[in-house]
Amino acid sequence: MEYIIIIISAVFVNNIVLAQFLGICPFIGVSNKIPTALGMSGAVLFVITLATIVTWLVQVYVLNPLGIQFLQTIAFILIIAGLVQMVEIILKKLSPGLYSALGVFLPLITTNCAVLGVAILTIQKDFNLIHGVVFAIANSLGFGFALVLFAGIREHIEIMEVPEGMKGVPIALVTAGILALAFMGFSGLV
Amino acid sequence: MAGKKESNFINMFTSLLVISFVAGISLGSVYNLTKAPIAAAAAKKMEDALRLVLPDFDSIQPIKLKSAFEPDSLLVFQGFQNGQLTGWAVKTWSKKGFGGEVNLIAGFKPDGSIKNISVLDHKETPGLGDKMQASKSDWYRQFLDKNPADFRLKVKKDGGDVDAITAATISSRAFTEAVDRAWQTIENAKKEGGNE
Amino acid sequence: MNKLVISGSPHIHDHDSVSKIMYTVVLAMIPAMLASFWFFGFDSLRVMLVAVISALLMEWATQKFLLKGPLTINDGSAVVSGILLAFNLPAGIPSWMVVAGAFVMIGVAKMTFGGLGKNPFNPALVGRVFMLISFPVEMTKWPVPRPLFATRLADAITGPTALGLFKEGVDAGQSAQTMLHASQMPTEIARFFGEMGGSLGEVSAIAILLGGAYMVYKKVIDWQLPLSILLTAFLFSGLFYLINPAVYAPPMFHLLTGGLILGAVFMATDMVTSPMTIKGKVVFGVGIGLLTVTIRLWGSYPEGISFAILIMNAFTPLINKAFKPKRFGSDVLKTAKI
Amino acid sequence: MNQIQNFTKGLLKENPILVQVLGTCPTLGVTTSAFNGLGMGLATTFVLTMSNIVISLVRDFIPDKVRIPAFIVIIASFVTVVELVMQGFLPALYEQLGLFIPLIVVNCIVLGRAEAFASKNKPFSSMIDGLGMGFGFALALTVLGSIREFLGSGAVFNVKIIPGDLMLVFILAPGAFIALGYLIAITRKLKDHI
Amino acid sequence: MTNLPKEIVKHPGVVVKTGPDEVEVMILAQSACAACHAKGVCTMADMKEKMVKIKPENSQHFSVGQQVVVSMKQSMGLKAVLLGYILPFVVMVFTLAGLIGMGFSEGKAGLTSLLVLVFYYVLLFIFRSFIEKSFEFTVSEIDSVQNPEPENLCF
Amino acid sequence: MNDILLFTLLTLCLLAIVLAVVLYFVAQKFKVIEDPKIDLVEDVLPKANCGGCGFPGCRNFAEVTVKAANENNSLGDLNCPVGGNEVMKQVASILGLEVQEKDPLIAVVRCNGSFAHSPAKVRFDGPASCAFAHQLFAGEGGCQYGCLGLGDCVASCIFDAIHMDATTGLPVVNDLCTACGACVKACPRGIIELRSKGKKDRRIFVSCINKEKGGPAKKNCEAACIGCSKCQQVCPHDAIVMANNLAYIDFVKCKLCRKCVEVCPTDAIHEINFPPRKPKLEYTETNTQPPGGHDRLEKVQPVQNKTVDIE
Amino acid sequence: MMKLATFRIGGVHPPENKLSANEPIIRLPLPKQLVIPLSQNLGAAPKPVVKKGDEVKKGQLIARGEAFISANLHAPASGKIAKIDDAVDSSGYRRMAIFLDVTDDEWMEGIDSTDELIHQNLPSSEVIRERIKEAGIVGMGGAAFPTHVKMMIPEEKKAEVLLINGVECEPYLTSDHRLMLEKTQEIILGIRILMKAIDVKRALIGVENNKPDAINRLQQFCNADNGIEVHALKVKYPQGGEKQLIKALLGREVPSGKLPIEVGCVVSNVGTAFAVYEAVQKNRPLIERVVTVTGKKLTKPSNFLVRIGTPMSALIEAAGGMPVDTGKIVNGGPMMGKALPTTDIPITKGSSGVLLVDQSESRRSTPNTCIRCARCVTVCPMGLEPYLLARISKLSLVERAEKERIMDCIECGSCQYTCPSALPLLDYIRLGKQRTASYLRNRK
Ligand SMILES: Cc1cc2nc3c(=O)[nH]c(=O)nc-3n(C[C@H](O)[C@H](O)[C@H](O)COP(=O)(O)O)c2cc1C
Ligand SMILES: Cc1cc2nc3c(=O)[nH]c(=O)nc-3n(C[C@H](O)[C@H](O)[C@H](O)COP(=O)(O)O)c2cc1C
Ligand SMILES: Cc1cc2nc3c(=O)[nH]c(=O)nc-3n(C[C@H](O)[C@H](O)[C@H](O)COP(=O)(O)O)c2cc1C
Ligand SMILES: Cc1cc2nc3c(=O)[nH]c(=O)nc-3n(C[C@H](O)[C@H](O)[C@H](O)CO)c2cc1C
Ligand code: SF4
Ligand code: SF4
Ligand code: SF4
Ligand code: SF4
Ligand code: FES
Repeated sequence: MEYIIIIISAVFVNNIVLAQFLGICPFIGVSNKIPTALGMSGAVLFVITLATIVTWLVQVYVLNPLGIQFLQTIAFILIIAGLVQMVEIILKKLSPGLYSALGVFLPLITTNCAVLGVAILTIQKDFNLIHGVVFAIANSLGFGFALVLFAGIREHIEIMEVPEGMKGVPIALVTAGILALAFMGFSGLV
Repeated sequence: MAGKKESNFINMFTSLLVISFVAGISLGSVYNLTKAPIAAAAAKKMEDALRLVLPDFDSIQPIKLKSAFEPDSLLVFQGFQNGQLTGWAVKTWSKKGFGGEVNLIAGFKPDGSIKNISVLDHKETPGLGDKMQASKSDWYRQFLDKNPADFRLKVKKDGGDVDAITAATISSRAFTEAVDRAWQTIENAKKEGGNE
Repeated sequence: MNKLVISGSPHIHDHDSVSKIMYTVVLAMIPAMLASFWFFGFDSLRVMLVAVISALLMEWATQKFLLKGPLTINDGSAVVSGILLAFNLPAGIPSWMVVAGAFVMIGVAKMTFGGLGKNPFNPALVGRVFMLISFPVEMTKWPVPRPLFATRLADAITGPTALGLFKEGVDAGQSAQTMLHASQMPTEIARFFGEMGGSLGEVSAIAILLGGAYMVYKKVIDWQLPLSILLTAFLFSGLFYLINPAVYAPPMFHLLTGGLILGAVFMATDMVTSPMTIKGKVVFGVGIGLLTVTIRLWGSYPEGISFAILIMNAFTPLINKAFKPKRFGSDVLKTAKI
Repeated sequence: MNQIQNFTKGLLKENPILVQVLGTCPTLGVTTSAFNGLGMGLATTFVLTMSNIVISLVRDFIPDKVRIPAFIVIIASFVTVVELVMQGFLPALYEQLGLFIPLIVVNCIVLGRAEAFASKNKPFSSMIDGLGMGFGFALALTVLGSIREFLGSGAVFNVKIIPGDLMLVFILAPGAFIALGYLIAITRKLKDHI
Repeated sequence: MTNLPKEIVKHPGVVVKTGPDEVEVMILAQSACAACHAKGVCTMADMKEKMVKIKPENSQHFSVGQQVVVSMKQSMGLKAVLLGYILPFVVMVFTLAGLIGMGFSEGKAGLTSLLVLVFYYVLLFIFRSFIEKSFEFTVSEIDSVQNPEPENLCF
Repeated sequence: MNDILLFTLLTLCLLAIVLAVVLYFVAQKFKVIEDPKIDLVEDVLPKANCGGCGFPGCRNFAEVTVKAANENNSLGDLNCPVGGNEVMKQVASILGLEVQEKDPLIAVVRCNGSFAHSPAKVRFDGPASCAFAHQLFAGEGGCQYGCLGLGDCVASCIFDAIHMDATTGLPVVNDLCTACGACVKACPRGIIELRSKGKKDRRIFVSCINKEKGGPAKKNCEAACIGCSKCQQVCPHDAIVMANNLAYIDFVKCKLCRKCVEVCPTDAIHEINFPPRKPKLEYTETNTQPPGGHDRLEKVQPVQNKTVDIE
Repeated sequence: MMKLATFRIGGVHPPENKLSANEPIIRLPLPKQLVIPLSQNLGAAPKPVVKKGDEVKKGQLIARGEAFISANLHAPASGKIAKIDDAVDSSGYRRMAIFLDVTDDEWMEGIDSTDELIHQNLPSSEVIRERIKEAGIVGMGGAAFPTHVKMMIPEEKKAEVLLINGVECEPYLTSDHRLMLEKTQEIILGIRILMKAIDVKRALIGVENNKPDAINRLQQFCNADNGIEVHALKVKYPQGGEKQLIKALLGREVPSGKLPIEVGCVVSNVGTAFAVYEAVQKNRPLIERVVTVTGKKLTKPSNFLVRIGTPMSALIEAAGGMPVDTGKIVNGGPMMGKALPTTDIPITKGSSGVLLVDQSESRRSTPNTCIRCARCVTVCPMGLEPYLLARISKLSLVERAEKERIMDCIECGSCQYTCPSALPLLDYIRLGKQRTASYLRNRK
């Protein structure tokens, strides 16, 4: 039940993008293709979860015992940067074909804000590891959900030709705003 | 650029090492410098809250009291002036808020009447539920100096004496419940104390 | 001799037009307008007028000064949006708030995207939800209905809506049965005819259904969409009622309160923001039904249809992609009769 | 490019938020009031300027490949400094800005300026650039904060201008998106006219 | 989305190297990013331009610097995401959950799940030739069918 | 030194080392170092991202030029039409190369079937798209080669260099034109040609591409080239070729002597930006400025002061 | 009456306006000069075999279709070839045409000029195909596809049934209707010939229920022996489209991008059947056809038997002259016909009607924006999404257009007819189809 609450909360009520303002850049910048959005969500799911596990371990087994919690920001960001890079190298080394397919299929996948944000929130909320992982997954799902919905609306908007002045980022933001407005309906679900 | 270092292993290794070394030293020092103010700020926040809700005191004694409603316990600060108990400050909560948990600290005089209440944190809607904060409205004033023994801690809709914030009955209800929890806890403790 | 016209085929047209469609909707809303006038008096007229006029004004102004495109305020869509916004407001709402809501409705939700036909979200609902969240106090003060000519108290007094009352009560620990028969609770009949607290247009189920039937007759809307919403809401809320009647309200109660019918008939059917195919519409409707009941039963808001429609509007492009019309040639019945 | 231009470009022409649309998360997250916006803006300016200076100083000693991690270490250090100082001396603001203070480290503007400017220019220019961009960022945040605070609660910098609340939505998430969307659209128009 | 698997994903790129039977193409980041001022840095750890090696039938046709379009089946992209991200994710999370469920300490479980992740990649390495076979790309010259359209009143 | 400082140092250095190792491998694997010249080149490009150079954007063009310079030591045919010689010179100097000057080009509309010359015989009712009209019918004036006047070329131009003239119904190019070629591609009738800008911006061209015989051509349009070859005969530089009842002036050979202009019986040959010749030509208001003036409008054809038939 | 068959998806009901339904077919007098465009058929234009100054006899070959998909042309009357030159076609473009100065109306030898019905001696299928080819017959249903090519069933396919298209779903047009009434037996014979040519035992004639007289008349000659059946169909446009007709009559759907033969059918128009009869049994080439001249303001809406090459103006004159407020002249019906820039355009093998639209009706209403009312989607008989196709055509997104199956559009115009926003949907879709087609060609 706790897990379900964490998930509903992160996907609908406190959606990472629409209510917590994390990972907005990829949200508004990235493609309008739905399969791509799905692919990105998958990648983000992995990266965020991996990052959360590693940073949680570092926080609990290194920073806390040593009393250097204040290094959280710097340590986390370095770890995340390293991890993402490492996954990349590993994939490239293991299977160039797979790596190339990802390159063709996905635009940039690192969503710094969201990865670091979730890692830090996991610590701030005092989650244990498993809760932290669920939290990370839930947030990635929330990200994916918003991304896929948005990809659909974006495609619609692109075909409908919005006024010149609103093209691009402004219209994306206004749409996100209305979407956030609609998502307020979920408040209180948990 | 002429002076640019080549990207070989040693160069990369050493330059990063040097940078982190310098960064480490500086950060450690800054941390050492700010440690005291940070601790002070945290302490001040607590003390400020206590000063607000407790009658004058010169020393504080934190105790844990069994909550009146749940098996958990609440953190209670006893204020003493010259060794004399001047009041209790109870860190209390309610989960019935509109947006989630409401945490507040409620101060009681020795006779059980409310001295003051300070909201620690809440997730209520700005402009509505957040009127429970002293900084946003005077709504909380209706509790001051009331003794819950004869001032029923329930919103009027539920048959109590508390006027709800306009259009924010839910928040008011949560606030009131939290205060009630604190008060009952103190009262129970008093009774048990009396029995002891 | 005058010049011959050259154009691509076809050379004839069935002469239906956007404005005809919109004015058909306006016509269909007349019963509900009359009902609201009957129950809420001149305040209802004021709210409707302010909403329509400010909607038209905003549309005119954006087109004139910002888009610099052709003026299309005659097409009637702003009138429809305006009336529907008014239908979603309590009678006592201050006029300036109506103006703000109408400006957001047209300015933000419609013209930002280029105007009629391009908005992904239902403008009236964006306006309504915007107001609900911006002015929660005023938006949740419901004047008690007071039929014209009926001898009742002179001054408007406010009371809760049936759903609000129920939710408050149940949240406060009352049983569902007590709440349903509470003195303030309108009776089933009153609910059907509209004698209860609520937004202008939502109170009278019969008036809305009448308009709906007219629109179906005029082929402006497809009946499948409203029906799928109502049916889903009925079944889903009914399920919970069967599980625990002490906490959950009966399905009929859900149907007749909180603007469910208004939303299903007039708002979800907005063609601009709903899916194109019948299958898509049914999926859309089912989604709205489920979300509405979910929000009502477990969310903070007593009423959920506005949010549900807006959320499903966001799904519309996806639904349109997933539920394409049946392509000719997709059923290859080589063995069909011969 | 003279230093004045170098400074002013960040204010409007290349404003990091309104034109380049970088760092949207903190922008939306902290601008519930003008004061918060300003606070965040100044904090970012500090990090931006300091890291620009330092990076510009050390740029020649860092091999290309470790450039980015080295920049990250430097930036993250300054962010941590800001964090610590704020926590110690401005605890109220620190609480308001919350998560977004550590997130300065991933703010595209900071790294972006480091990469695009500081790593190629002299320390003084880099400082000016950092200040310009930082002020541009702060300006945008303050403006957005003021708009939201005014529309939401009828006040600016906590000074009540209109009694009572106006449109609460602007303090909440939807209002943030919508207000920023229009602000960017307006800036584009303005930019064309100047 | 019935015809989803058949869809083709395309990505513009520039040939950077040609070999006897393969070409190396630099994939440019997608539109939004490509236009961005700070694209070089916004994702500090991710490379904005990726090199992909492709073995087309006619590698001689391509010259360095040529603009090409790399295309592949959309399903391949999804498959790549599956193999590259989703499966390792599942492996990692299940190990973690399983171990914690079995009563291991969080630290141990966490570390083990990371190790299992490594193991997964080793496995991937073992089967790489098999995997490799399922990814096929085509490289084609850029086609310029898009021509701009006039604005007008309707629509 | 206290513990905290020690731990801080240790942690950070450890992380840094790990990162250095990781990145070392990256450096090994991703051997492409972005040439810093790319940025420099990109900086001098106009950043119009118009595609005139044949590449999707300026950045791509920069990459390609740098690559070409590194590999072939020459820029070959690479050219940024928008920036013109100016920019290409800068690019070349960044790359340490020379470019030979190319004649700057400009778009030229080779049709003079204005409302007056080729009055509408029928009325088109449909989307304002030349591409569509072209597939539907010959054109309102009846000339199946002439301008349809619906402005596909105008819409295709991102430089605001081509506009419809309301009085003639024909597009007019102004000197914002960068010769990116978008309009050439956009016109379904192939009316627009990129021609040398000419000395002092002066150019002479046949403003007609009608391949019909004189009779029918003239029936549809007073200003059509009727294929009489007078111009070819009078041309001292052999610059004019006749094909399919149509004269074409080769701008490489043409020396701008203006002889052909005078002999053309239908005024189909246009001269632009020449000083006014005595009475033969009338100039409209916009054309009265001396050549080289700042008027953005091209000095167009002599427009007859007839009443214009616009519905 | 039992429920009438029709196609399932989409369709519209424009007002029928069959003004000339009761007008018998009248032979139009010969004009002085005939202008015979070379390109009258789908596919390659035939090559002229006569030259300026040649004397020709009515029915003599004047141009030979050499390409695989091409059709012969014959002199519609006797006379002298005035010139071979450009002539304005229905789009206003100039195309090659043979100009024939008419002197006489005498058939060439070897042609049966009587009206006698010839039942017997149906030749072998090879001979039939050869005669059809010689006679230059093309589909009279509008597409003008050379009929002999259609009769050549690919090896791996098998025709099971012949469908005869007597639907005439276009409003106003009545030429097929009149032909079915007046040349019933000839048509039935033509059908039998066609059946023999493609070796099928069964033929179905589909006629919309708004022509009960034609249905009755045809029924008289249909029986189990000849295997021909008449089916009355519910009135719905575009039932005459071959894919829709097959669906209506057989319940089969021709897959996207495939020909009717894929589902074992061959579809031919009643006029084609008539022409086939004349060619095979009487050796007459295709030199004339029935053309409906109609219009609400026209004094005498009529059905004329017209020689190929006769200018439209002659038909209009014969029907009472052009009404003063004519705003548009349409070659064909109002749904699929082509608007003409002048009336000096010759009748070709594919012209089925001339429609004069008055001014008030000829102007389109001003387009509004698409309100996504989905009417176009509902009425599209091919199950497409016209609003989307039009948008992506406008944006030139050819790949997307292909994916959305723009090439399936049969250009029936139902979408544009019904769009409440009066959007030029089909105009854009046509443009998109053209671009997509050229993209597909390039890709191959
Ligand atoms: C956007 C929005 C925010 C709200 N926030 C609160 C809140 O923070 N606290 C609260 O008690 N009620 C809040 N409400 C109102 C409740 O939904 C409900 O209407 C109210 O509590 C009704 O009770 P009352 O009018 O009897 O007080 C909010 C309503 C809206 C629309
Ligand atoms: C290249 C080509 C080959 C064709 N081959 C055949 C054929 O083998 N059998 C057939 O029945 N029709 C054939 N057709 C004719 C079409 O099916 C169709 O009848 C013709 O295009 C006219 O149809 P419409 O009048 O419905 O547009 C062919 C058409 C084309 C373009
Ligand atoms: C929308 C549409 C409507 C058509 N209507 C008719 C019609 O009413 N009568 C007809 O004979 N052919 C009609 N056709 C042409 C048929 O599709 C088909 O080409 C014809 O029946 C084949 O016979 P033919 O080759 O003998 O002409 C129509 C085609 C289309 C695309
Ligand atoms: C059946 C029907 C329902 C409509 N419902 C709404 C509605 O709920 N809200 C609204 O703003 N406009 C509504 N409109 C009007 C119009 O479609 C709307 O303004 C567009 O969404 C604006 O682009 C409706 C129109 C029709 C025909
Ligand atoms: S020049 Fe070509 S593209 Fe331009 S308006 Fe004329 S026909 Fe259209
Ligand atoms: S003189 Fe004029 S009409 Fe004659 S060929 Fe030359 S351009 Fe054409
Ligand atoms: S019928 Fe017209 S308005 Fe309706 S969806 Fe189709 S294109 Fe749009
Ligand atoms: S014209 Fe094409 S898209 Fe339109 S209804 Fe007919 S088949 Fe469908
Ligand atoms: S600021 Fe870019 S993702 Fe958050």
